[in-house]
Amino acid sequence: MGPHIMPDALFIGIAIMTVGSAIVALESRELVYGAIALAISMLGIAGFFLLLDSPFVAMFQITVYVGAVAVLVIFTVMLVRTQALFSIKEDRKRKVAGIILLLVFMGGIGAVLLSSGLSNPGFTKFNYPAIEVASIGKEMVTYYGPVLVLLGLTLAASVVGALALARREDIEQQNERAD
Amino acid sequence: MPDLEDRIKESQRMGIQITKESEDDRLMTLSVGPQHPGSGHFRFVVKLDGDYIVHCDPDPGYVHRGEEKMCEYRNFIQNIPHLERPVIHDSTNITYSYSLAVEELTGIQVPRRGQFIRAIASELNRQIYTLYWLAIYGIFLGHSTMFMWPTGDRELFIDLMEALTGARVTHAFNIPGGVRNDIPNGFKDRCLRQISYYEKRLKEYEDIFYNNPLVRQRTEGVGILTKEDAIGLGVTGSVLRASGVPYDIRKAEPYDIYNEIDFKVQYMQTGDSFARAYVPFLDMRESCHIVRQLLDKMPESGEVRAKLQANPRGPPGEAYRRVESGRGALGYYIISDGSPKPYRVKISVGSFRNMLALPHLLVGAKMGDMPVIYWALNYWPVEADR
Amino acid sequence: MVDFLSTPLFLTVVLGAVGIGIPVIDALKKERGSNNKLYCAIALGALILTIGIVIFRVLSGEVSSAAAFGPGVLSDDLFGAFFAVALLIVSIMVTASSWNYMKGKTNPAAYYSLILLSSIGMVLIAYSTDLVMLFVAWELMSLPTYALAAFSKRDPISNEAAIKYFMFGALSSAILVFAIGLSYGITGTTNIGGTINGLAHLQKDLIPVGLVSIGLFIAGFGFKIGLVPFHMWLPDAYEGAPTTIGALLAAGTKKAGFAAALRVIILGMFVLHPDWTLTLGVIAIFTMTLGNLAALVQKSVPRILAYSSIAQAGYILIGFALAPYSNQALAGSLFYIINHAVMKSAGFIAAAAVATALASYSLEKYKGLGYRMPITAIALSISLLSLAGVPPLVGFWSKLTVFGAAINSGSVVSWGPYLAIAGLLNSALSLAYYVWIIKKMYMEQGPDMSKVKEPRAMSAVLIFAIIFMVGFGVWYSPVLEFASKAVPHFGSIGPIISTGTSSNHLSKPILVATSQLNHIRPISVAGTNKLT
Amino acid sequence: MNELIDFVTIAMVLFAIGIYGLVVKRNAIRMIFSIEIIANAANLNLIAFSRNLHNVQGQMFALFSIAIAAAEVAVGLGIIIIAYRLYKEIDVEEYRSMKG
Amino acid sequence: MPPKSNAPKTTAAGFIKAIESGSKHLLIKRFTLRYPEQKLKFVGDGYQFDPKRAVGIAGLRGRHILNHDKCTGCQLCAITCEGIAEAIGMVKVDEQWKHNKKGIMPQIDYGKCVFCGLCVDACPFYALFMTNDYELAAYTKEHLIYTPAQLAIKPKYNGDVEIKIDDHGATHHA
Amino acid sequence: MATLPEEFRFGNFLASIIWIVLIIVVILTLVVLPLIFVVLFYLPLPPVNGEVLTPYLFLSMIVDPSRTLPIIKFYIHQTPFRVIVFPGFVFAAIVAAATIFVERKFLAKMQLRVGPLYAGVWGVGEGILQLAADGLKVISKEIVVPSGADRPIFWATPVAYVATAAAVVSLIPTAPGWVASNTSVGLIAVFAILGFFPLIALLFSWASNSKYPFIGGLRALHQMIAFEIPFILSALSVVILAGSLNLTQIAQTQHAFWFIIFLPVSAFVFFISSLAELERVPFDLPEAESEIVAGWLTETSGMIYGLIQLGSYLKVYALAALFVILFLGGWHGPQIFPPQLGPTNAPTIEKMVTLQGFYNGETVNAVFWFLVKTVIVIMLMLLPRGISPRIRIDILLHTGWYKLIVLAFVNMFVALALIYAGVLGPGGSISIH
Repeated sequence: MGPHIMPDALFIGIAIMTVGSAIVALESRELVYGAIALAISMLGIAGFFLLLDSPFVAMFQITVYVGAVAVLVIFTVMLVRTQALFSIKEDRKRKVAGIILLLVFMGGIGAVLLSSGLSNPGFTKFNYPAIEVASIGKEMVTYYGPVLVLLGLTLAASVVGALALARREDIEQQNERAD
Repeated sequence: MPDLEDRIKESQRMGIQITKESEDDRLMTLSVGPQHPGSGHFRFVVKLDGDYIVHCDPDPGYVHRGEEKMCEYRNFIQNIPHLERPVIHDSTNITYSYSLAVEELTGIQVPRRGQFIRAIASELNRQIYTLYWLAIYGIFLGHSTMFMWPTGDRELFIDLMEALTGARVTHAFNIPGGVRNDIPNGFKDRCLRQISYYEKRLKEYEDIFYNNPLVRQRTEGVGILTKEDAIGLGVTGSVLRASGVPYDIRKAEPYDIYNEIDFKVQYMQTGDSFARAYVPFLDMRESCHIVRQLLDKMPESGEVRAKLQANPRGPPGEAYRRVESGRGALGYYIISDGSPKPYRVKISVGSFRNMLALPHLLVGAKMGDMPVIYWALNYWPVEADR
Repeated sequence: MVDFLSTPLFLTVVLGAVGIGIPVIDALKKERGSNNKLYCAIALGALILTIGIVIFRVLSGEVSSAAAFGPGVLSDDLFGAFFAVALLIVSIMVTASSWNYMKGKTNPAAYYSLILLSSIGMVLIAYSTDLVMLFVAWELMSLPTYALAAFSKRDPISNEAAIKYFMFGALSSAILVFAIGLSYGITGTTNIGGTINGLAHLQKDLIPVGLVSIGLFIAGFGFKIGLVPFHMWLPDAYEGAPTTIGALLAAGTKKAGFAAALRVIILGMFVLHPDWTLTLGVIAIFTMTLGNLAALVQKSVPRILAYSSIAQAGYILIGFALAPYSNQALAGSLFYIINHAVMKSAGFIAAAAVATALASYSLEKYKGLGYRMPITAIALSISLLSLAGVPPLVGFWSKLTVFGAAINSGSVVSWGPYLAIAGLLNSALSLAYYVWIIKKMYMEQGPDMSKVKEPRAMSAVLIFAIIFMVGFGVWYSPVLEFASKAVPHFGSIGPIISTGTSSNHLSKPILVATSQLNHIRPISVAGTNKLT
Repeated sequence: MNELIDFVTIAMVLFAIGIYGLVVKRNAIRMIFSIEIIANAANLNLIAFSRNLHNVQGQMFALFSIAIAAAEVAVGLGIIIIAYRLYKEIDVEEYRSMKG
Repeated sequence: MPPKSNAPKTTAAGFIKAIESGSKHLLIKRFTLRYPEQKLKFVGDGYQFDPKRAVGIAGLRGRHILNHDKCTGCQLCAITCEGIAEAIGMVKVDEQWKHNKKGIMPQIDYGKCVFCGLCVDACPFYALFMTNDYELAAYTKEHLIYTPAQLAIKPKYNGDVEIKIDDHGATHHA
Repeated sequence: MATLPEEFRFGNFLASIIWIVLIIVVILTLVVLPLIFVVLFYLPLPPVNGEVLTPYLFLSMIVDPSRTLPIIKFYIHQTPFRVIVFPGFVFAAIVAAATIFVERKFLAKMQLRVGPLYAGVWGVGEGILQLAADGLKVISKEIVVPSGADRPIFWATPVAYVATAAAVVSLIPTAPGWVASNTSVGLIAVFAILGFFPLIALLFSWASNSKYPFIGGLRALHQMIAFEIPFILSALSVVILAGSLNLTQIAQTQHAFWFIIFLPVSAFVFFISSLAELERVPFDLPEAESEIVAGWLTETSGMIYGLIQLGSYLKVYALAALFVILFLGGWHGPQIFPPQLGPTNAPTIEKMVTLQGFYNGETVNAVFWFLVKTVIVIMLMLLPRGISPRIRIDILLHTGWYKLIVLAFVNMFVALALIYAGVLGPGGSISIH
């Protein structure tokens, strides 16, 4: 009984956590709670990754999303300190339109996916052994070597860009004067 | 690019409100003290822009006790115990200049041995004060050993002063006409032994604190007070000497026995926080040297205190005398109307004068430098308030 | 594995090293903010070096003949080289014109570094043969431009533009990941050749998923290219961003989007069902019509140029829609792309020159510009006329190639000529607003008719653009030849497709395609037969 | 055991939620939340397929996509902070200095 | 151009020296006085004053001791204290002394006393001295008021620990 | 002095005691026993002497020592025990408590003080019970929540802090096979979990609704993020050498050579970065009392403070242990414990007394060496507190972003060179695998 129930129960639990907190992230009244909910949702995704036997990606997800993205978001939310955070200005019409769009998307793409061969039980082949961590590392430096270089450049670009945006000239000048 | 003002005007014409970031939105007002571990009984309001201090407003007055007014209701001798209260760590020096002023008013001559004992007590008390100051400076920099070591070594000097004066902190030792009592037996040996031990300790202080690269990193180049600014702001004591002005009252207008003593005025050139922290240390070293000389040159026996009448009084007149205290020039201006009680007493203290440099130095500094700059100013809040 | 001395990697290393080096130099320098010229010169040098290498390698015949779909993440092929040349020209023009534009502005180091890094991304998109590479290059192209769009920090309009641009850009890349996820799930690989192969051999019950994936691909790329209905952010972003960056966006990132789209969508759609490229044709018609109509009512020049670039995207898309049926059309599109890159950059840089000198984008300020800033006005006029398709400028030849191919394709696909007709009608429509601007510059008198000193570097760039537009208008054959050689001919994926088995609905167009591919020869366009 | 389609469905639901948020919300930070949710849905898809295919490419793609999402958020939040400094508002509806 | 510093230069080796200087003390005896178990030995028996020579005799200024057979009830100590702490009040004592006709003697409130010792200076009859006893804690304020009878009792203070300074540092020794 | 209430009757007293006993018995039978049964039903049960252990058998076996032994042995090897007791929380908490005591005494000695003195048995251990006294005090203190604080976050974050620290601890192996969670990506998991701390500090500081905590929280954030990168990079060079992310495996590869021999710079960078991650002197800026009162802990009181301190000392243990595993050869050391105790065929009671069922010489040896090394590393971590001042935030960030990252790369290249030159790694001339 144990091993058969457990993954399903875990799956449902994580699914509820992920989807629920994604909704909370968008709908919560306070933005900080929204940011926390987003982090929890990301943790849920990491949980899915663990269920799918990809611990490396799961840990990377946690490192990046909780360690960097959530921190950045919360940091921004805290810098943006005003009542602007607490006033939710929402167009009713747009909300209705959004919900309709949501349903259309879910219904449309969902119908396509569910009716397609993906839902065929024969399509699922989870009983293979999981991919080893070492093979990820090997691929990373061989086949994906150029991509890794490019990724490095991308991160450098984001650092340069974010620094250029975040730097405040007035402080800079004052600093120079003080020196 | 078309300039911003144009675009903003254009936007406003279209009915859109664009607010530029105002000063108040950006600045964070921090009230440092009087409930702050780094401030003492003193408050200064700083405004922060990011990590930089853009405004500083010192706000003393939390421990004002009206010392100057109290003096007018007590006679010259009775004033001694309460006049110590502003700086109990430096109580010998704060009563020293008072005694000098009263002696000038009443025309009392202090016996030679008395003058030596006074100077010894004064120098030992300078050590006590500076060690206390150094301990706080250490803990301000987050160096807990530098808090404990000076506090412990200060204990030795307190023991020494207690043997000499009978009290550990508030000595009430200098009185008009000399000192209260002669030195006890064996004091000289004990004092010399301790001084030589202490000089070894100073070497260790230098190793662990002053020559520690991290301390240098934090203090060097921080809060620079130029020579001109230092003179213009009227700072005194170690702060003045750190900015390259070799001015010491003991040398500039020697009182009592100091013109017979051979010592150098210690000063630094850079005027940064490190210099301000290092000058008191050099002073401590020089002070050891002075104590040795004093013990050497002191007459073997003799009076230590001039005989006074019960209520000493002088002719109407006024006197101003000052000494070099731990924080710089400490002067008393006393007007007498001929009665046993002073007509008016005005105290001029180093702390208050040094505090005036605080806003000057803090503006433009980083928040992390705040304690470094503040305490290097050799400021004692209670003395500034009196 | 890719040879480490191949063009794309070499280019990455050179531009990347300089792009990271400039901020490092800036960080090491004592005084900041006044090194605009130095950084500009370094960046220009790097760009010219790389474009030289690319052209040298093409001329020496070291690159494979056309778009290759090899097993690695990058392929050193002519298709990539073509886009590299086109996009690097844009980068050079933008960088050179920034010599004046960035004068006295803060953070020049970051500015040039971001342009260089973005150029790497743009170029590598065209070279990539793996979706992972494509995605990362896509992001390397986009991320710096988000920051660049917001570069004038005190300018609310720039910020608004940047926010809109960022939101849609980030959305497009998120959608792209989703699309790639689906296609990977059904084909089992992220290699583009493998993906196309997999799509060709898809199980019947997975075809809807493949369609969803392709649809998401169109949405993802469409946001960047500015196709209707994914265009709503585009005019704001192009207008609000600093004008030189507007040129980079309109002429650079957009073209890179086409390169990506070409690699993925066309082929993917084509192998799923050949007639579905009609969707692209419909989108093309909507895009050009809407772009032209909207441009008619605008008052600021960058905005007109932005809407015009939407319309031009429509023309280019005609060739893409017809790609499976006519190599000529695709070659025309590529030809159009390189020309449009130069024309649009020239237009934006001319606007930037006006903005630098007169501090306005408003059309009212353009009155009498022909007298006040002669070089700028001439360059702007020529680029506008070229965009409209007036002979003998480059715009004319590109339109001619595309529309001619569309009409020619009538024998293979019935709806081909209609696209050409729509394009012609739209060109006529667009002439209205192009000529209107020219009329303002030359015919009307403004309140102030004093001569204005023209920014020197920008003038130089504009003169280069004039030479390009006129020169290659007269002597267009080498560019057209290059373009037609660079067309990703279906032969390279031919074996993959031809090994395909029973899916009978694929057979006919493959035959058409391969039959055309077998004899790649210079495309003869209406009366001109110089290319032999 | 779970089926592949379960994971794909969850990813699809998250995708739809993200689209909904992007359409309805006008708070710039919440829009970034929506984009992140979409990106995560895509990553979930990739990993699920990767597990199904026993193929490392999906995991690699997910790794790259995660890393890039972080970089994207950094730049995006930088832009939002600048806009906030100018407008004192993080509602994109209020950013209306341009018409159109 | 900022003036050059005349402080000794320091390098990264300074850090190693600091570590050495700190860890050296792990081997040195600590000199904390464990107070209730150990008590310091003071110089002399407490502060005394010789009115004839008009000079004090060094000693700790602890709590007072009052010689009943010398106190004349002259109130000089109380008058002195008036301007300082107002800790001394003159109270009637039961016994009669021939040198103390009024039968009043000082009573000291140690809640107020600042231990300046000026009352001792003021006493011309060798009646009031100070002792080494400083452990005066009490539970109530009333307990801090010492009557003349209490002041007459010689306190027992048995501090025998002395600071010893040698090459290994300062330590406390019995 | 205890006083009795005025109408005290002995009968009432007895009756109340009987009532209490009755209630306890009722609760035991109605709630606790069923609960035990439910738990036992779900937990996998060990076969004892050939028969499957049912709950009834289990209860009957408790009285028979010869049968109890295998049951205890069985449960020691279960995950809950490992998470809660041995390599997990309780063990780490004991080490952390010992750390606090040692830190106090050690620092006091350096500063010529005595340190904790009275709480403890005189002559046996000066102040050894000080921590217990402090714990009692902290528990009994009132928890003050500032007005305007965000209560849910304010209450949740300290708990999350301890939970996160315990999660790090659960990944640390103390001996071969003795780890609560033996995952193949252990090292990355450690970094992933460490990434929670800045978030928690930031949230707590924000929830306090006070300026000083907020500044402290921002400082904590900056500092931890700045040092996370050199931290990870310096550990990566170990991964390059060991070829594995599994912590047990990393430790096992060092049976011949400790990695600190090849990677001294990495070890240095790792050590400095872990000091910064731990917010210890000289990187205690987030709690710099002279500048920002107590940093992000300003508004903590009572048990909230206690929890955060517990969490941070758990972190000290975890990072010191990580240092030992990565660089100091883990649990490898000379065998000083006998492999077996007593004769093997001793009677059951004697077996129990001599711990024969549990005793495993190699494990004991491993744990011993591991502890010794960890304690030494902890001591080194405590040392700067005595000799170094706090450094300033800009110097700190500069150190983190520029110097340490470069240093970390230096040794990474050394490691790569060693691998490529064939000195180390699989098939290298020095076999470390």
